[in-house]
Amino acid sequence: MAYVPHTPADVDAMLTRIGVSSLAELFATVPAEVRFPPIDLPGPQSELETLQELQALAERNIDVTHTPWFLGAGAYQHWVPSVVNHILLRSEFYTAYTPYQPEISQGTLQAIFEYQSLICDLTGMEVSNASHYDGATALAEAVIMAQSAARGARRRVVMSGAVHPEYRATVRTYTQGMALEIVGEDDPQRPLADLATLVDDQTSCLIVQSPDFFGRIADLRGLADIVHAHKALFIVVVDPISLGLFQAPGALGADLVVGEGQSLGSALSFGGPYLGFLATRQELVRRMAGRLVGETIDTDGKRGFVLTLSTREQHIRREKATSNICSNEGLNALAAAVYLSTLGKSGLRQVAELCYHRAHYAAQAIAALPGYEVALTAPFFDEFVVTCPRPVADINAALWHDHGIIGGYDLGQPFPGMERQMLVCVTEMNHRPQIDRFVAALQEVAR
Amino acid sequence: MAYVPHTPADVDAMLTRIGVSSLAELFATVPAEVRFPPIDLPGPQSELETLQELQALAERNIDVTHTPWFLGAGAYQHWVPSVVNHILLRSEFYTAYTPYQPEISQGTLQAIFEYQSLICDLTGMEVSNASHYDGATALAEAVIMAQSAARGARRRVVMSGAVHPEYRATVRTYTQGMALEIVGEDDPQRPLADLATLVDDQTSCLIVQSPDFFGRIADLRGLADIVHAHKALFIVVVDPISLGLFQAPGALGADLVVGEGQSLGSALSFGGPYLGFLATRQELVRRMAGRLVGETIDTDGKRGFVLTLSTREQHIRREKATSNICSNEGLNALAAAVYLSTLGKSGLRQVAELCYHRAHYAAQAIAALPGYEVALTAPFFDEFVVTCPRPVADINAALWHDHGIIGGYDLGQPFPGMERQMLVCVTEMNHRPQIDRFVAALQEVAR
Amino acid sequence: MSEPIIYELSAPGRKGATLPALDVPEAPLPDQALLRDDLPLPEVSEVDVVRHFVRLSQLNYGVDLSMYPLGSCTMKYNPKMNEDAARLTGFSQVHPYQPTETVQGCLELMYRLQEALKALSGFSAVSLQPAAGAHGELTGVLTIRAYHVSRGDTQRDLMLIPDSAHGTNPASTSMSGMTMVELRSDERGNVSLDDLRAHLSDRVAGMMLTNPNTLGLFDEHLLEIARLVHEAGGLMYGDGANMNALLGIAKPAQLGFDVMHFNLHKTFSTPHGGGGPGSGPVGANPELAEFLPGPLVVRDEAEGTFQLAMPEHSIGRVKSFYGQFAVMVRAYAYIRLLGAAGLREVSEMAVLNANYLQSILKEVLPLPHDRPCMHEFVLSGQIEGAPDIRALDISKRLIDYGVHPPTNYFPLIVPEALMIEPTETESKESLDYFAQALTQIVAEAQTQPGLLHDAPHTAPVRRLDEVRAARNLVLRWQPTPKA
Amino acid sequence: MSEPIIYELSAPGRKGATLPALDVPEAPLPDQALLRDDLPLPEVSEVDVVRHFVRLSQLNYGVDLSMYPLGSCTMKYNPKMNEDAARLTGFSQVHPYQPTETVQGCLELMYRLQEALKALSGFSAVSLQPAAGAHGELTGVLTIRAYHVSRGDTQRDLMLIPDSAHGTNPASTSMSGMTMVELRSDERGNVSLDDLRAHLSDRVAGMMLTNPNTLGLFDEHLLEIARLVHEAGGLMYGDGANMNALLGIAKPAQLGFDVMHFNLHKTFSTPHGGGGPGSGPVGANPELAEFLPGPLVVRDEAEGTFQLAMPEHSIGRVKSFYGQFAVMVRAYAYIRLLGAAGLREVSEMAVLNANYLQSILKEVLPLPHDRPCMHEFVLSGQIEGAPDIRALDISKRLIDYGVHPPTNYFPLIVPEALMIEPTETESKESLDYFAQALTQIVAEAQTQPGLLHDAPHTAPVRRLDEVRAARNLVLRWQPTPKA
Ligand SMILES: Cc1ncc(COP(=O)(O)O)c(C=O)c1O
Ligand SMILES: Cc1ncc(COP(=O)(O)O)c(C=O)c1O
Repeated sequence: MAYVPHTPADVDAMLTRIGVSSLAELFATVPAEVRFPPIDLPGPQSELETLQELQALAERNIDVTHTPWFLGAGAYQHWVPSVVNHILLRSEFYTAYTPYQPEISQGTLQAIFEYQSLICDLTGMEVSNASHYDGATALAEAVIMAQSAARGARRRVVMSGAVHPEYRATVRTYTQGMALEIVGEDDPQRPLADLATLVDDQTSCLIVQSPDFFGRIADLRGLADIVHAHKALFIVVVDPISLGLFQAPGALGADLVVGEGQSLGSALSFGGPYLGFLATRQELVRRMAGRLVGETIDTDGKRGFVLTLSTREQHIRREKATSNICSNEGLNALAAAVYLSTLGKSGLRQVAELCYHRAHYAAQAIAALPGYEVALTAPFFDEFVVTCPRPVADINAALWHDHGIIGGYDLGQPFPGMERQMLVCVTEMNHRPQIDRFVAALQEVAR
Repeated sequence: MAYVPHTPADVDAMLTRIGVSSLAELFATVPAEVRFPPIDLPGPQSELETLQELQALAERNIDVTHTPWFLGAGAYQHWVPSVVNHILLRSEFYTAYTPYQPEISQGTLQAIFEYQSLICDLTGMEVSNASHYDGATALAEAVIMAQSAARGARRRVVMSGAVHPEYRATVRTYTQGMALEIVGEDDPQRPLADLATLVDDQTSCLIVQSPDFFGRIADLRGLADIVHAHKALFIVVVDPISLGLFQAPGALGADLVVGEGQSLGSALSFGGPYLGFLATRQELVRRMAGRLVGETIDTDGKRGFVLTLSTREQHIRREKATSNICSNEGLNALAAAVYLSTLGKSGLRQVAELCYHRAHYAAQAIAALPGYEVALTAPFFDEFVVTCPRPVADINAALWHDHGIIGGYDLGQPFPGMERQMLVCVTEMNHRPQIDRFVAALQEVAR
Repeated sequence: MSEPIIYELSAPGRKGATLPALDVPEAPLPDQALLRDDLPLPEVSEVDVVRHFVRLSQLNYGVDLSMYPLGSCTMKYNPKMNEDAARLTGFSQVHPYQPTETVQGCLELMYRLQEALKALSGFSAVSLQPAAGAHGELTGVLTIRAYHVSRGDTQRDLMLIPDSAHGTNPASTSMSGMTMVELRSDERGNVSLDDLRAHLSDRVAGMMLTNPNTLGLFDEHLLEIARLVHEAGGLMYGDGANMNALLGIAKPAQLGFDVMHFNLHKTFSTPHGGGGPGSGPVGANPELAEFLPGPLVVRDEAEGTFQLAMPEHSIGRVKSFYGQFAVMVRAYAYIRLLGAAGLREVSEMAVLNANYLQSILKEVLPLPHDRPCMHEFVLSGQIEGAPDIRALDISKRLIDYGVHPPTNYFPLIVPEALMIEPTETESKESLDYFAQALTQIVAEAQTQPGLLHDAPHTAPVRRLDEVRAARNLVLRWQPTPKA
Repeated sequence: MSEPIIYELSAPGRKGATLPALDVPEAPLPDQALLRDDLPLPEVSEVDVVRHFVRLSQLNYGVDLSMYPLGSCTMKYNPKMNEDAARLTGFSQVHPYQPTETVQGCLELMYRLQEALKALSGFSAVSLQPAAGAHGELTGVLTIRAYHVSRGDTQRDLMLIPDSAHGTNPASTSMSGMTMVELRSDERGNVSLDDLRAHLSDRVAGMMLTNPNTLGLFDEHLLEIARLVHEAGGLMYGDGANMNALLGIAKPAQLGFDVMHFNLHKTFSTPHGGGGPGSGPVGANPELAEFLPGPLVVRDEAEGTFQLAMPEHSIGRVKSFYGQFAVMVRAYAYIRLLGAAGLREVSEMAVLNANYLQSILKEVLPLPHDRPCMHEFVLSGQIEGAPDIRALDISKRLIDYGVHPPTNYFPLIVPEALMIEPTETESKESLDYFAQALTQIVAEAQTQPGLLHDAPHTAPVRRLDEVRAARNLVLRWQPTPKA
């Protein structure tokens, strides 16, 4: 059988050594009435057949590389340099466990230390942990951290309705047993200054997103002061690619910066595995969820890295741990480290600029189409909302069936009433001819 | 610029150290009249654009994984286990040079030592070298070895016309300055016993192929005795996959066994890079072309491997070297070592059996079609000749355009007069439904 | 030579990537205050990046190098085929919000995986959304909570958890807003039935049980435990971390569990990635199915298509999108290749390997619970005649023998625990080597304890100072201020 | 721990692969005498294979680990993108005998590569068929021979080759049936014009010249040499191994060469693979083009399609099919990404790096030809005050410093040659480290020569006994006979 190295002679010798006469005897403690049940699964098949079957399934999907694409909304098509996958294929990395034995895990540990450093520099924060499952769970954990910082005494959470709907849903799921009052979500168009007025002395945190779910760059100036006046924490959700161009939230007084790191070298992969990042200020480090890698020295005085502050974690603190998170997204964090190292200072800025200028080019062209409207007043990064002459569902169906184009995100899905609003995403992967083709197609499908 | 790490400051500092004031000054010895010519090539472009351009080119080809396929004739579609490519992607292997510094090349050296061992076991020979460019050049080098064994005193080479036409052509190209007389090729159908009568005391070698170019398993018994009676060498060209089932030429008295090792884990890749293997008897080792890895010990007595007998090679022997070959097909030899290790004793036999039985199933079904003929009398492995009711060129065009099937090899190409003969190849990659579809399609395109 | 930090390789103006030229007019940038002035990322070339991370990789130990008997982690071989499958363009380059008609392949794969996990576990529904084991636990506990709440049973706020449990169980319970009650284990390594009975009440929401438990033992009273908890109105949560012992051996649903998480990154061979990504699907019985997080994949029998759907009373989503899809691809490939027979053989050989090793090693080190184990077992690293030697010293010395150490100090109920899980992909030769190494180390401990205290001797670094790391926190690289 | 031979891991009945079941009736097998009874291959599991070869890989040194200044080999960084490009299904899963209408993408790529090589070299035709540099030499020499024969100039059987030439040049000449005449180099490292003149005659078929030559020097009389050879009726063959110095700097055809091979595995960044595959396309001027081996790719301008065609008086094919296609894909990707400007920068930086290093190291070790070099230079490993130290000792000691040694004992005209080619992908920091290491080693040689004699100290094995390997030939693994 595949993947099992035992020869019949091995099995015999081993059974003899154990002192049993059959494999079945090893399972004597399993209640006889439920032992060895029939399993309704097909029989074994070869690697060749299995891979062919998977290939056939894969080819029943339409993939981004063969289709013009204007879909974002929390998962983005960005260029991933070839080096990233080559490093991910180093099996010393991907076949290792969490680095519990640091002396033989310096590769993982140093890479995560570098990841933490890169995330700090990108967000302008002081500390980053080793990752979360994704942006949504990173936000949920940030909210729990804020609860903990308030020693559980504050029950109000003020959250902008322009935070990604699935992130908001995840926060609600995570905190459903915590008796919180989450306010501010009702109107996604509410100005932030307005939202901030909801912050009071019962509030543990204010959560805003920039660029927000509708692509708008939020002006965060002044918000931190309001939040801090109430001794609450200021949580900002960001798109890491936008930070190639836009101000780091750390410079604007954020206490916690979280986001989805998929754009930093992880494939789209139909939604996962992605990478949640979470960065904060030094003084909150002991309340932080997740793993942390710290620098130290070995007995020869040589620099080395270890998992540290594990006293926060569930192995030691059990029910008092800052979080239950154990396995996280180590390999995606490695991808992000390789990605950010390869792109570097100038490369990330270039990517952000390409996104910015191409998105603005597209927005302007679409705004000029009869029947379509684009709000060009608020600053945006690589996504913007287009008001369409027909329901987005119809437009998208026509774009796909008649033009082979995958259109933008239908805002009517999460926001009843916005059925004619399309969230269009343009990145460095959409070159001008593709944008022109999209604009022309939009015109054609206008009715 | 890509791949060049120099910053402007680096360049300045380096020029200063060298004592020149500009990069151009470094090229003062290049005659001014031809220095810095314009190069008619497009400008630089990004990795993303380059890969997209290549992807677009690649997609203008029809590939084997998406089409039923019955083409062999010297390059074969066989299953390559996933492990092979994963090992080939280990960059310590593929970014190394020829292992001139054995202490830091034990990976390559031991792998090649294992490759040599595996080829010996497969062919039944005593010594294998580290590889040749491909099967054709391995044969050419074998012929030159036979010349050398005869100390240049014998000018006749007897070569079966059923040896792959491109191998025969390559032998002629290689030896065009050597004033040889190559005989026996005229009639590819000539029985081997007949062919052997051409061997005389002026003959350096007899060359036969099994399975031959037409797929027939040759009965080699008795040939070695005839050849050796004339003190000539017996050279056999083989398909390594067939050796999972069929007798090793070493057991039948061959002096040199050569062949194309592409089937052993190398991709089809439109014809290259492939893997020439060459194995011989111990007493001929000093006349052997190519690299050899040998076992030794280090100063601590630990086992290790080195390139050996380099006194045969051009670095030392220069114009008296056994061959000019320097870079060979190291990575393909590594692929073969991984392939043969993974398949192993039972796996290679299973592959050979699948080929054999499926090819015979196909042959029988085609033989039963009106208008088609298959010679089912001579034993064959995974290829056989089908006589078609129409020219193969027409049949193949119809198969492709009307049925999306790539048919067999048109024997009329190398053999004028055989325009209605198709060489059909069936391997473990062609499952029964695919064969049935092919047979049905053949019936339809019969006229 | 130790490897520099990537920032230490940086030089102003060096570039590692080439990007397309701007092909549209430049749009005006917004208010300068919204823009950043400095982006302090490293500046390195592509070759710097590759060499740096290749060299780092060589400082790591993985399953691809040798045996990795890290108890509770099921560090089996990760088939290479699965890596190829997950990287197929049709899987890797697909957006989660594409029209469902354009992602039928993804949805069908998820559906088939749901069905396969149901077939193996006996549960009636599976949600693939949770991202790891602990995430599955939180999901399961919230599901149990939602069930009780839906029935108005709102006073149920206690979760029973044995003292042998993994730390994530209590932590997940806390996150759900419930309170945990710790149950003692008995001397045979089972849950103490007396202690269980003593804690049952109408405040009990359920019990979290790992079976086989973290001692590698199948609880001898499992059916009885489930009966008692159910009688008290509680539900049974299964921590499926140890499912590698049970494939084709027993279905958790038939063992009394109501809801359980799977670890695709353990049982189903997906690589652990040096700390994730994992995947922790949750299965549930018919009463709990409607509370699972979604969306799940359902099949429209009439159309033969696959769609996403939210369970009726779902606790909500536990993350964005649908779960760790690329991990699911790998797990499905593994299940499909092995089939029912192959999966049963996996568990048989895993259990055979553990018992074989236990039979040898119990003569070398104390085995606190001396009875046939399942897929793993726990020794105590207390060596007669070597009082100063701790489990950690033994582990570090194993590194010098070229094998990865077992799990240390877990479960907490065994002093100086050495938790050994060989997995089925190790050969007899590999087990014999490990047993021999451990035997030799025990001898060394008695005669040359310094060898152990100073271990490892052959690793890329010597023993690292973890206390210093925690006291003097350095969690990121920073430029050394210019003097 | 040294790594066992794969056979030593074998156990009867162990399997590493799964294959499809037979789905057709079994056909009768032929005569037993045609079949083999035993197939003595190893029997190992998939995990055995992976671990074995991963561990072996870690015993190797490659460009991806650090600097590899192996002179004459142009061990530059191999871009990862190229590996991905070569593995695209549409390139890797294509059969050479498919109908040309189904392989237009492959043919167009080859065509574009032919054109690019022509643009860079000034030649009028390029054959992509040769598989490596030496293969290109044989091709070129046979082409020259065919040219003379076609003109009835059959007495031309001598090939002039400088004493600095690579060993493949004389060996290729012999294989072509011609005889080589060795020419001396002068004290500036040029071909001695006097010696050249002395050997010119109507028996001269041509001259094989490497330029820049293997000392890394551009011959100061190159145009004069070509003129003299041409006047004598001979042709100029260029060994293009050192083309990395000339991209955008000079076109070989304009330097007087009539035919030349390129090394895609040197100049154009395709990985050397631990000993191949390489690729050695040959370019030729208009008079020689018709003799090139084929098929070449031609463009049907009317149809816009690409076809294969044999040159009119081709010497024939030099291998099966069309050359090392997957290597061509990598080289084309490299050329396309860099473009004309990028390629020129490659040569500029390669030459800058070599001169920079030479300027430092000539103060450390003797530089026999002290003038500005091109992409490489040759030191003599003779250290004052350390008479017992040989170039090899210096090289082995470099291993302890973590860098790959230079080429040793080539070219033959420099005693104790250390031939250093940094390539353009090394940074200044990397060169400075190398220079520092070599400086330190020279100091060690004078004070602690034993350190060098016993080197390497940190490699996976100590210095290996090459004499023993050649005397006591063990070229394959064989089972140790059972006692
Ligand atoms: C018994 C047990 N439960 C839960 C977990 C947590 O699983 P994960 O790391 O996937 O979150 C582990 C992980 O080691 C475990 O061993
Ligand atoms: C100058 C020179 N010529 C020819 C060759 C032979 O090239 P190949 O190894 O590609 O056959 C080499 C290889 O190192 C070389 O350096």
